[in-house]
Amino acid sequence: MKMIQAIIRPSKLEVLKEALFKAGINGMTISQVQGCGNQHGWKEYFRGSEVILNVLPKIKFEIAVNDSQVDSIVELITETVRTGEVGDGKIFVSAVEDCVRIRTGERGEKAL
Amino acid sequence: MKMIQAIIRPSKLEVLKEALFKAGINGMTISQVQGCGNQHGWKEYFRGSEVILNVLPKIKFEIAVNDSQVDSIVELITETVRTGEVGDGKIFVSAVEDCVRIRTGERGEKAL
Amino acid sequence: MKMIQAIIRPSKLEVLKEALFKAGINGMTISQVQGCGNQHGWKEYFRGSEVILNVLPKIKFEIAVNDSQVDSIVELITETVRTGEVGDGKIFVSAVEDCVRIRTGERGEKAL
Amino acid sequence: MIDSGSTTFMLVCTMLVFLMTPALALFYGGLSRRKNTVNTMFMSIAIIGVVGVLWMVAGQSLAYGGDGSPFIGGFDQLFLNGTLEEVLNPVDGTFPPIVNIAYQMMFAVITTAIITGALAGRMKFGAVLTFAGIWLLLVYAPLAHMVWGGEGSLIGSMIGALDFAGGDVVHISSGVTGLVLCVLLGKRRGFGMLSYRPHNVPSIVLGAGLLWFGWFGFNSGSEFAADAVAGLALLNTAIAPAAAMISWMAVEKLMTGKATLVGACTGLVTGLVVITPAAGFVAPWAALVMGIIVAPICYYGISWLKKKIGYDDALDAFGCHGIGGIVGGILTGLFCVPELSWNDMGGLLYTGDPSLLIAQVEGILITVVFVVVMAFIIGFVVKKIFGGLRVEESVENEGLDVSLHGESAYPAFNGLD
Amino acid sequence: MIDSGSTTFMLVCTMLVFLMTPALALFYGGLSRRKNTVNTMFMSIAIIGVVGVLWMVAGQSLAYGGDGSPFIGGFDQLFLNGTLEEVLNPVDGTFPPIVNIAYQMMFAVITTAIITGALAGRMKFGAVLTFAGIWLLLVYAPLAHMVWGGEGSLIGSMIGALDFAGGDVVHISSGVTGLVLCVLLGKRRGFGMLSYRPHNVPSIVLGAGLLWFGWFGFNSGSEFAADAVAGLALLNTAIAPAAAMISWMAVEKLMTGKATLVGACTGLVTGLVVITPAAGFVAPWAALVMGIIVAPICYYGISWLKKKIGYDDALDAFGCHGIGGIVGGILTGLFCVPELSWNDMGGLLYTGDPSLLIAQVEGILITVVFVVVMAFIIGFVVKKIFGGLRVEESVENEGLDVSLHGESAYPAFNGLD
Amino acid sequence: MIDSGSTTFMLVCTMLVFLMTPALALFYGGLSRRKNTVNTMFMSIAIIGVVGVLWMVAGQSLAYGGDGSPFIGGFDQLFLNGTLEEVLNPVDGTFPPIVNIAYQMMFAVITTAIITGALAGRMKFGAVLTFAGIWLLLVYAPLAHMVWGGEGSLIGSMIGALDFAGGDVVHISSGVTGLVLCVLLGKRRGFGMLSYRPHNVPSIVLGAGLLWFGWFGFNSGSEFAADAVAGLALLNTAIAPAAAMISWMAVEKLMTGKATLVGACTGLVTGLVVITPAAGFVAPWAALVMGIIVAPICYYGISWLKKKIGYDDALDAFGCHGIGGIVGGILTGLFCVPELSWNDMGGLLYTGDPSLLIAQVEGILITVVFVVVMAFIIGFVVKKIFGGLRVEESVENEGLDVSLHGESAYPAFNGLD
Ligand SMILES: Nc1ncnc2c1ncn2[C@@H]1O[C@H](COP(=O)(O)OP(=O)(O)O)[C@@H](O)[C@H]1O
Ligand SMILES: Nc1ncnc2c1ncn2[C@@H]1O[C@H](COP(=O)(O)OP(=O)(O)O)[C@@H](O)[C@H]1O
Ligand SMILES: Nc1ncnc2c1ncn2[C@@H]1O[C@H](COP(=O)(O)OP(=O)(O)O)[C@@H](O)[C@H]1O
Repeated sequence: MKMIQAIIRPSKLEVLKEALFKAGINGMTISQVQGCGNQHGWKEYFRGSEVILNVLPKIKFEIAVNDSQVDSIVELITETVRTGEVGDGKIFVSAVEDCVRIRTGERGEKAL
Repeated sequence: MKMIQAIIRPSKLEVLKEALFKAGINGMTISQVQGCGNQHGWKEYFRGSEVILNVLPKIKFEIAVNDSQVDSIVELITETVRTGEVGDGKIFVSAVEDCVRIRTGERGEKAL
Repeated sequence: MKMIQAIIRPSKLEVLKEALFKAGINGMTISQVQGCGNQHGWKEYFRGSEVILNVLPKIKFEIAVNDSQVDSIVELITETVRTGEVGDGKIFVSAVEDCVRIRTGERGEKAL
Repeated sequence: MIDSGSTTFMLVCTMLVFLMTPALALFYGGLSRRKNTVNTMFMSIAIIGVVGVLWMVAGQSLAYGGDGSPFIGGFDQLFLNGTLEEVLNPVDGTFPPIVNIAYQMMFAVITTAIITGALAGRMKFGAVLTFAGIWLLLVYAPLAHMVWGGEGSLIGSMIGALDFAGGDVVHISSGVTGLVLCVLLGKRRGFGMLSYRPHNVPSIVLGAGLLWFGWFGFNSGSEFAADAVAGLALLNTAIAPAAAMISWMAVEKLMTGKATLVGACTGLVTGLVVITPAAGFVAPWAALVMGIIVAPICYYGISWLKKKIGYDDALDAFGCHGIGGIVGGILTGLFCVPELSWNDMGGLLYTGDPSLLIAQVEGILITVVFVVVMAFIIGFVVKKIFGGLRVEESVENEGLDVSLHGESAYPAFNGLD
Repeated sequence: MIDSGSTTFMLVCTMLVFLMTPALALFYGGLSRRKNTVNTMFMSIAIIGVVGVLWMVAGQSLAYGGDGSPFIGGFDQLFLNGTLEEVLNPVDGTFPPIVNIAYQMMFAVITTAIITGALAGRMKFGAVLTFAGIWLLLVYAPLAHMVWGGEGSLIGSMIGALDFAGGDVVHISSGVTGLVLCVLLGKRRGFGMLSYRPHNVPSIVLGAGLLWFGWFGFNSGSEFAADAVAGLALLNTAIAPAAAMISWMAVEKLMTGKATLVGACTGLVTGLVVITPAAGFVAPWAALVMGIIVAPICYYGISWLKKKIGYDDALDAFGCHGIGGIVGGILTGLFCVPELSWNDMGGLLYTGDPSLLIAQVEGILITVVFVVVMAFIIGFVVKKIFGGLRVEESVENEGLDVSLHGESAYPAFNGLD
Repeated sequence: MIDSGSTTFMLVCTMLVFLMTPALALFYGGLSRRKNTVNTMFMSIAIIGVVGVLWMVAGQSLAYGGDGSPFIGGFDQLFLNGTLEEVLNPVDGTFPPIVNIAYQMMFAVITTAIITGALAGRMKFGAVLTFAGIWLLLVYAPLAHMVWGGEGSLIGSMIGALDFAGGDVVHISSGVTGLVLCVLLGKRRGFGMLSYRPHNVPSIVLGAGLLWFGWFGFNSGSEFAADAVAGLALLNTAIAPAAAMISWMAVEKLMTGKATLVGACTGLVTGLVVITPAAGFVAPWAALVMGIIVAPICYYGISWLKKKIGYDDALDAFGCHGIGGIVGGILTGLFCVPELSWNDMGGLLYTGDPSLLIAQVEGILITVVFVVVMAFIIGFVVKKIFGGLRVEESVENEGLDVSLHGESAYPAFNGLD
């Protein structure tokens, strides 16, 4: 099993969720985070004074999937949320050793 | 070392925390996340119109433990937060390669 | 690639961010979490009654880096945020198998 | 001599009506999505500025100046010309006329601000303010004249329709304008699919509470004297919303199984709207009945009609104010106590004579037609000026706060939306 | 003729007392846990609806109708029968009686709403509203009659106890009722173990600020005329809370090392409560003393007594209003300036004669006994009707907002609780 | 006999001015960083307590007691000595003098609270309150006497400077004191580097809305009678802030490309400040002009001068109140309608005679010099007492809320800051 962690733009939250549902993924965990990256922040003004914001709101999706699904899901995410502008985000993939469905106690891939 | 990640119902936060303290675990990191799973969301009404909520508030516990503790902790969590209803949550276990206690600089298992 | 996860004091957020920028790291993801550890919480008073808070606000940094950078970054973090008091926090290091830059589709280390 | 008691009353009522617009900003702000909170509140707040200034420049003159046209005032009081003289050489009367200028200004501000509830989340900010300014001068001011222009005015005098505190002038005009703009704007992207819900319920409660508080000044101040009728208007403005709140909660309980706090607040607002044209004309028991009646009608309008017809009245400016105002105007024709009427017509229920009811319906129809036509025209003109009324898709997705204003409502809080 | 100045005063004071209930919703809402915010606020807001309607239907009649029973009014003013006639045929007096109906309605609303502070986080919503409705008619209305029913009323006339703006009628009655319901309900699950803290301090500050603002109308309006005594009541309503706030902060600093903002707000509320029965009877210096005294007593009641006895008065309705009201009533017997008294008894300190003090204590005792007995009976009846007063354990765990109302207060914000 | 109409007016205006301080707490609280919200609000709230009590103890006497010194009142009214007698033996007049005591108390409270905007995020809490108490007695009370002490007072009578509702007494005094404390305190750590932004925009909007609402009582109440001039003051207090808001938005649009809601709120506050000394003296068109002028000047002061000179006026107490008050005082010398003047001097524009303008400038200069000197001295003394005005570095980093008060403003919400 792998954990796919995608950091995306907040405005892409709804579309990505829908796209994942359509692809048959209905387990995921979402949270709001702040990110820095190549997108170096923006300027706002507070009473005429410049304020540099170098952390921007981002959304993190965590999706645990079978090894076989990783590539297709990564591709799906990439295509769904890409705008081509700096700040589109990153996907990280890492290994998960075990998974438990609390309700039933099932373990491993069938618990996903 | 392993990282145990448990996604549970918000109403189980306090009990799980107490249970872990009792089991001698006093290092953990908690955050609020939004989850989708088999529990397909609920309906709310806003001025008479149905609103489908397909992400629900959940609590994420992250607990780094020694390899030997994994099974007992997973079991403890499962038992403490299970209600048997859809939406009880998931536990993910993955490997941690190193751990540092910032205060002392200690590394590895003794830093837990 | 490794993912460095550092749980630190909220008051160290700005300094650590600056320090990482200076060290040439400009990709990171930050979130607020609640932590329990050796620092056993503090007391507040609500209308004269003691309230024990055993989870405290902490900041989590997630920084994906090349294997070669791990030690220097861990050291940098440790030095920047250490106060020597209980509650300084923890760093966890784990493996990342793949990384994708969504904007370009690049994968692996060059996507960091 | 003036009456210092009534002068104080009108001074205080002016302040109370002022407060309704910041209250509306909180009400609408809480109802909006988090990413559009600043924009939603800003529309109301900026309208205090725009309308405040324009009312002084020309609005007051167009509404209450001139010499008795049925349709509109005149140009003799531009820049409040003559007002200072009146202050320096006080004449007799219940209270000094300058107080009424301020009072009328606050009415103009809140009326214009109500419209913005229909626009949340998608309209260009410059276009909103430009529309608001033109609308004030070309719709609100003439309509105020037609209804409250005294001797010779079209709706108030020739037709003889009654409007105690602004059913036609305030609620129908703003609600219907909101509807027209909804149609011109189109729906928010994702309307019906996405889960739009209010983002801050306490802000809604606070807004509704302050609105109600200010509305006491709005309705009882419309008696323009501190007397028993002002007391009646106040009492009715307590009873109708209380009844409408309970009525709305009962409907919700019946339809969805659960009474909600947002519903209760919506219900009380419909009760405030329905009693506005009637506040000083009806008995307390009629206020109770009006409150009970209005809530299910607005509920139906908001939950069913809106979906059916398919306009996106984001925060229900039309659903609450348009519909509620129409219901209130009609019921005034039924329940008006003849002795309290401003003319020789009384409510059908008391007199058995439908003249007032007919006048009320005529007044409403003229208002609706006038407002629809004018709002469409002004909407088109503003659309031309700004090359479209609507923001870019990306702006709408990202949220208007950050895109249009470079501000977030709560930058230090995490969350989704 | 009526006096338009005092009419205006009473109209405005009515609006101000109205505002206290939304203010209380914000105050209690901020003090509650996040997951119970909607429910906590909803109790106060819905009570505006329920009590508003019932006051018009029967409350006013039961409190102030009839012909002079010591205990209760009559049935002659049901549905405000006769009010319209009074509006149409004004009689002489300081202000039109209809204004007083509205003013008394607002008193009934806020009093009933105060009770809910004791119930936060565990009571069935229907049971709350049912209890509130019955309580209004069977406890509040009779008690208002006993104290303020004029000639022949039990507490106000026969015993001669003084209650300027509602120590007995408002604060002791609601606070004690809250205590009774606490006992009937039992503690919140996890009480004492979990870390209950307010979830939104600015909301508490806002609520306290608006409460204080409204309280000026509550206390000075109880003079029923715009005169020097109204001014005195206003000034005392500024001084006592200011002193109580400082006093509370000093106690906190002493006991825990840190003055808190929630503490300061709690302190000022106890100051408002203590001065309520005394506002127009005592000199400013006495207001200062009363404020200084009340804070430590309530602090002790809340922090020590509550734990000791073990009831779960969630937001301290009894701790602030019950205890503060009793202290205020007793101190009125000490500090009442004889010339300002409503009867021929003055404060012990001025007259050396303990009659007033004794009357005050008697008034309080009767109030407490009456309220305790009635609240238990009504509580039992409501419990029977609803099959228990309390929500299921799972509802309490998940939070009442989502479970009972299908709403979250801040759905777009992350956090724990 | 007193005039019950004007008595009501002053009673209500007193309540309105009271409300300004909780409003300011919300305004400043929203502008602060999240981790300092409790402390920022607490400074304003606690000042209601401290100043409320001290005003009663000595402030009123020092400001308005005594027998006609140019500089300060006397000691004859300590503890409001004599007030109760006035209540018991009413004399003729527009309204009972006790009402004015309460009104003046509210002025003293809000003035002192304004100062705290300059201190956000770094000053010891005890030092703030101690400074506030001493400042009230040694700066505010004498200054109020010099300007409003009547016959023989230095600024108001001898120099003949006009200050309708408190340009010198309220805004310049508090703004300049804020500036002095900024200099004594030094900058917040990380000032200029960190991204300070407001953490809660709706709270700012609410605060600004309630401030404006209260300010109507502040400015029109300063006529001390319910008459046409009170109406003029009210209208001007609507027009100037409306104009200043639009003006500020225009400047922002020009300079940064985007109008912000925080900017609009700041702009309207500068409009309120500028019209304060002039409210009952100038024509509505002049209010419009004053509003348009003040916003860019304050904008410049806040965005450029502050950076240039390098003081850290955290929430711009000096930038808004100090600068705006000076501009307002000077423009009064230009625009004052001679017939409305309190003395025989009128505005330069009407009379061609610069005497009033010169008197205004003199009044401002004396105020500034007096305040600067006194504020430095008191600041030094308080620094000595507390061993430094400033909190430890670690306290500042962690946030003053948790460190000084053991409270977080929103403990159940996640976020950064
Ligand atoms: N090395 C990293 N470690 C952790 N998170 C990262 C890293 N690099 C980027 N991110 C996250 O991804 C987000 C988008 O990255 P960014 O570099 O702006 O995107 P892009 O490469 O498309 O321009 C950042 O805001 C941050 O949250
Ligand atoms: N594949 C997944 N990847 C990440 N998180 C998941 C996944 N599946 C479930 N979750 C998380 O677990 C929570 C509970 O899952 P759910 O399927 O509703 O529980 P159950 O299986 O007990 O019915 C979800 O809300 C989500 O946050
Ligand atoms: N075993 C663990 N698993 C997950 N997070 C942990 C663990 N131990 C500590 N933490 C996190 O690190 C933070 C600091 O830990 P703490 O023990 O207080 O620091 P220190 O060891 O420096 O005294 C905690 O608040 C918690 O968020």
